[in-house]
Amino acid sequence: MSTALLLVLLAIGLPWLGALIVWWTGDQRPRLQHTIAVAFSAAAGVAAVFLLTQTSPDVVGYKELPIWGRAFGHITFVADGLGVFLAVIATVIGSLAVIFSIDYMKGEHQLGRYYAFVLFFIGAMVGLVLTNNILMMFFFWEITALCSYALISFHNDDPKAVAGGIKALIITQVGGVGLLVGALVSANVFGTFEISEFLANASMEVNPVPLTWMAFGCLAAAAAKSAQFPFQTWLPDAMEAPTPISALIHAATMVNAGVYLLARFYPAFEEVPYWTTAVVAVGAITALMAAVMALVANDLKRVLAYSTVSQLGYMVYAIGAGGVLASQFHLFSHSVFKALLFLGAGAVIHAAGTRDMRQMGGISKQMPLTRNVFIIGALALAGIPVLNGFWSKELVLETGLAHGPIWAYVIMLIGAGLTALYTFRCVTMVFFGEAHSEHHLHEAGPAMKTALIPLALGSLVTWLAFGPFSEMMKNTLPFHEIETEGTLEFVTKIVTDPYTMLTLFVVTLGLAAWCFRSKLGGLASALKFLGDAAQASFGFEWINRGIVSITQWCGETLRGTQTGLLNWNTAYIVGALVIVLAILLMGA
Amino acid sequence: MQNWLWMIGLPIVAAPIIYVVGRTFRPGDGTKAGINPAMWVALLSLLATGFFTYQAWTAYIADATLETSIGMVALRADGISFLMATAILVLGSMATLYSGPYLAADEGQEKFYALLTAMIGMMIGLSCARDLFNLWIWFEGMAIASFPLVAFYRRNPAGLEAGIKYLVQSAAGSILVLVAIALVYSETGSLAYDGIVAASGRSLPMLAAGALFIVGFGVKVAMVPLHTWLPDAHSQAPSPISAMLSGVVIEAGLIALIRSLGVLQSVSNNWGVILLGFGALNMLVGNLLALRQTQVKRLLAFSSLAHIGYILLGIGVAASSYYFDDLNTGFFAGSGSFFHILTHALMKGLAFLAAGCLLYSLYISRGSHEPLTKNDLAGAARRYPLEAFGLSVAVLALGGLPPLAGFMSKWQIFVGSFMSGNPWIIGLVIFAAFNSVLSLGYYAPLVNLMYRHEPGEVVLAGKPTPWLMILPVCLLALAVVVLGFWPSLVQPLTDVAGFSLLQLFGFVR
Amino acid sequence: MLLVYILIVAATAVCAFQAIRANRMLVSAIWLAGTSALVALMIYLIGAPEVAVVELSVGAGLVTVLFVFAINIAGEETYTTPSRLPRPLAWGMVVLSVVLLGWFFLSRTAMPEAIAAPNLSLYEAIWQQRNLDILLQVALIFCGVLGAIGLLSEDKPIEEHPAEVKS
Amino acid sequence: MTLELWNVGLVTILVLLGVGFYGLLISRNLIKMVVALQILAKGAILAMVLAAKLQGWTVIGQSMALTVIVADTIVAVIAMAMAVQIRRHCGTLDVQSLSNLRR
Repeated sequence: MSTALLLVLLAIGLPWLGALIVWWTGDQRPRLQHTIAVAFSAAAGVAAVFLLTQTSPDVVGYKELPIWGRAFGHITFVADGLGVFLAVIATVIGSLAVIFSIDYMKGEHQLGRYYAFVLFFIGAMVGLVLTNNILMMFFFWEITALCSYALISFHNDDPKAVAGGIKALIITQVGGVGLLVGALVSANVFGTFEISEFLANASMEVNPVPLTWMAFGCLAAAAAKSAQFPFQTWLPDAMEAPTPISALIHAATMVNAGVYLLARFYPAFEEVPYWTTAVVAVGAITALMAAVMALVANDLKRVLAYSTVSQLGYMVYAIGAGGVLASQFHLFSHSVFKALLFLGAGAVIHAAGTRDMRQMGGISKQMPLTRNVFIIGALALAGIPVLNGFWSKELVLETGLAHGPIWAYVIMLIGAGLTALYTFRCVTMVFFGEAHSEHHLHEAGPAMKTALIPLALGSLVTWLAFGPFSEMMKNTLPFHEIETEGTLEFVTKIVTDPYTMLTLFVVTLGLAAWCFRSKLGGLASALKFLGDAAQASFGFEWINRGIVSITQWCGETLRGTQTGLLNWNTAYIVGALVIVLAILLMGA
Repeated sequence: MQNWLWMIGLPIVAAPIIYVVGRTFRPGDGTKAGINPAMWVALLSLLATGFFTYQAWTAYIADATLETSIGMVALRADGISFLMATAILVLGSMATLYSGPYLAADEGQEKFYALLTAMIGMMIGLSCARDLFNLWIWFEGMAIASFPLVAFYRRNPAGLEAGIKYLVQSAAGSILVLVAIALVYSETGSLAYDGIVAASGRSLPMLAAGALFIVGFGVKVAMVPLHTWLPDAHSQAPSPISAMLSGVVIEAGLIALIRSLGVLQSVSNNWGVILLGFGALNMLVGNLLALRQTQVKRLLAFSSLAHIGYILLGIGVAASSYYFDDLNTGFFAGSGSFFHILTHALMKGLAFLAAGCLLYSLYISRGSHEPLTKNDLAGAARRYPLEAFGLSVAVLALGGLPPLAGFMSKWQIFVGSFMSGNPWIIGLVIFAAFNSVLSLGYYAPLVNLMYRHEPGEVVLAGKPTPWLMILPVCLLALAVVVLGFWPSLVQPLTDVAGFSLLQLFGFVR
Repeated sequence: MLLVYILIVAATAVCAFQAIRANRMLVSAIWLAGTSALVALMIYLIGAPEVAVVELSVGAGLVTVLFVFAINIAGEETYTTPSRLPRPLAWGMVVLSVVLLGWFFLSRTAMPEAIAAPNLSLYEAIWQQRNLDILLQVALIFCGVLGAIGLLSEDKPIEEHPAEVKS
Repeated sequence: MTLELWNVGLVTILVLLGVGFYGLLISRNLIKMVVALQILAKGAILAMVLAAKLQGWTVIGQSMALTVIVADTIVAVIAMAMAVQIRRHCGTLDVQSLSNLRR
């Protein structure tokens, strides 16, 4: 067994083993459960970090193992830059979320179930990004859906949580059908389950129709998983989850999977007509729409959720414009600062006992550390220079300008301004202004701090890793065309690029809009219809509910055919006989 | 008697013995209380049958032809027989073991075990029949043994109602089958499969025979719209019988159907197409009907409809191999269907047995025959962790979440069908995939309910479940998980079954 | 001869239909016995006298006795309203199915050539050629008896339900 | 045997099947349903005999018909046992009252 394979198996297996152990430990010993969960997630994190030293485009795994049989391919992995980097994000940020949970979940019931699913989730995400078998990818894909469902509806007594969980499950599964079709095409048309083989063989000349199906199937799957237009509605409802889970879903695991999928298959699909345009369009629409929705939301976690959707839009847009590296780099930054924001928000919510931003305000003095780290995260989100969000967003926009359509660039630019606007709104409402609640707030607990501080530091410095990051991607992704740059070159390029100034100008505009919001009253009321539409989530909730109620109605109506009357039941038999005979008569 | 015939004969011979033993050594005063020793005899006979089946299997894979003629009636074990025998015996012994405590308080246990064992024998015999009329007798025997089992709670009005509906519809269906057999005989002068195949050609009476077979056996297979008996019977029968009915009896009906259609292979090329149509209908209607159910066992019964739909999809594709370039399509789809028959037996058996545990603890042990509703499950995991876990694994597997067994078999059906390259069939595969998603709409809330923090009143008033009932649940749950990770464990079985299916329809010699 | 046949068919149809239509169950059972007897006659004419005898004794005899027993225990019930399935629909479906089946059945205009069948006595046919069927019948009877006594065995007195007239 | 008898037999089978199914569709009394099943069974028995006659091998048809008679009598016995039990515990034989299991 090669070192790489060992580390891969450890990174997947350790969290899963931990999940089993923490389940068996039983809920009578919460302290032990916390310890086990932290230990196993951290161990997986270590394994993933070590895996960074082993990155290569080689396929490792068990081609000979006979437990699967023909219809499933082989158990293979590939520890290339793309996968390992996401595995590191999943495990490291995942373990920080687990550490944060020690304080956040203190005294909760059914901790075993909670930690088991968290660990199962982390392991599945690692598997998803490291496997080289498209069917296994689908497995892990579905397991992450299952885990997110179980965790979102962790508070099963709360009907909103249950509904949110089931909604997430169903919508991601609907998209999952796209990946299933992709796997079927790969297996049947290209005759392989191995992703690397598929990437090498796929060509638009030989199999145009199946490849098109697969490309758009994967786009649907990715859109559902990454909460992109038109599947974005599940993510805000997923906010019913305990906050560390939100961090986990938004930063470390679930939503990254969609972006990963697109990035992974980009070399095969880029030739498919209209595919890149569709990807760009999905990203751009989502980014703008979610930014507007974040602007009008009053629930702190919802604001962050919409901002996630919006930022994921940026990544998807980057991929559509050919910037796989840019999208992954932004994903990197986003994971760090969004985890920070969510965990920070978690600390605030934990202390304030509410998620409504209108009830907060003026708590900056009572929770200085939380305030400081939250502001760091917010600035990174807004794309303020020197923080990691700035660099990656610039890279995304620059790639988009160079290779993507100009209309999309303009949308993304507006989105950048809106991002700054809603971020400042959020920070002001939460931390500054007048206090709305009387009760004394306490600062985050030690475990929470342990999770927050590394993330804050990360938001300040991760962009420095661009050089090695691009190097790793270039060296290990044989099918992607990636240009490598040193960090210094990269920084110089961004700083000297005139369009950076344009972006910064737009961001400043957003900031200014918030500062002078009282003077912009006229504009605000002119755009009120937009705000209303955004609060109604642009009608997508309505469509969702419509589909659900139509299905329910069909089910309910159909139940009427089950009359319970023996006469009718036998009538069905005679009727079926008539119909089958008639069909045969026509066929003959 | 040739050795391999014991795999059919033993349960049937054992049935009267079981009855006599149970009658003689009844515990208590002869009416109530305690596990009847007949259960152990039944279990023993099933294990012995398993042993004979295994022996026959080793002979079979060593290229022996297991065919015995008794007079002009031949019995032959092929891949399909072995697959069915495995599913039937595994689920049957689990159900028998489970029935011990489940029925401990009821009268007439000895009759129950005798009938259950006889039904198992009939089903194995059915899957080995090589003679059309003989097939019907096995089929009828299975039905006759199952009627009293469904109405086992003979003082429960709902059970009786379900029983009579089941009986009338089954009997009507079996008459249609008889007419079809008469037609085939009048056309070909033969009842043996090979003789009919050799003598049959395209003619209208033979087509009519096919239609009658489809509708007649279709009642037992619960193809929509012939399914109306199924939710009643499956929800009102004692839980181990629900497990058997859903897990293997309707599939045995399906085996009878494909055997008889295979015999008519030269009459029409479109039997598979008709099966595909029914498959699509079954998936959609089954899932939609289950969506708004409030009774757990009824919900599971409707989900059986949907699963029959998936199975019909694969078998329909295999039976349509005339239209495809190579036989791999049919082979993959067919063996996928048989794999699904196997996993469905495990999953649905598990679901009914686990739901039965809760039903037993919450109602039956308190002398009530109320149906178990969804809301009763609220917070069940707190007091019944293993039962709730078993039911969760079962429904998630039924919903097709990887890497549980249910997904693996569905996937194999999908791969095979997709391989055909036919746009209609590919559309049907995607339709089936969306149906799987739809089914999560009723499976997922069940799981949520069970893991609520606050147990409902019904759960709090419940009694503990006997370990003898938990044991089969655990074993089946283990099987569902293991088969998910290691599907090739049963690949030898499903492969030969898929091959036998192609043989049956005359695509391979 | 054809006239006789047609008379038998007509009589069978009338008997069967009366068995369905009769209001009192006992009358219905007797019409059924009549149907059975006519079918037995038909079977006899076709040339299967042994089956005709069994049909006469079992179908017209035993089953009628069973019906009388069951009706005695369960009691007569008469209903003033018809079943909820619309009568025209029932007629339509039945006629349609019978016409379709008839279309398929009668499409053949000539009797097929009888294949040269080996000369076999009924005894040989039943006990040597199809003895598996007979063996299975024993199992069937066992299951049936077990089921029937299982269903009927009651250790407590029968609850009294007034034989109400349902509307 | 003449062509007429053969056709007449077929018509009889069709009539029996039709009447039997009609009975199943419109009867409200459970015992009447069993009567209808019996009529259907008569059709099947006749079909068996006729089929064998057509093939000139009557004895096999007789053997099958005997088996069918036995099997359908068993079904009728169980059905009537159930009907009696239903009368005892549901207080009715009316199919329309026996529709508590639905939807």
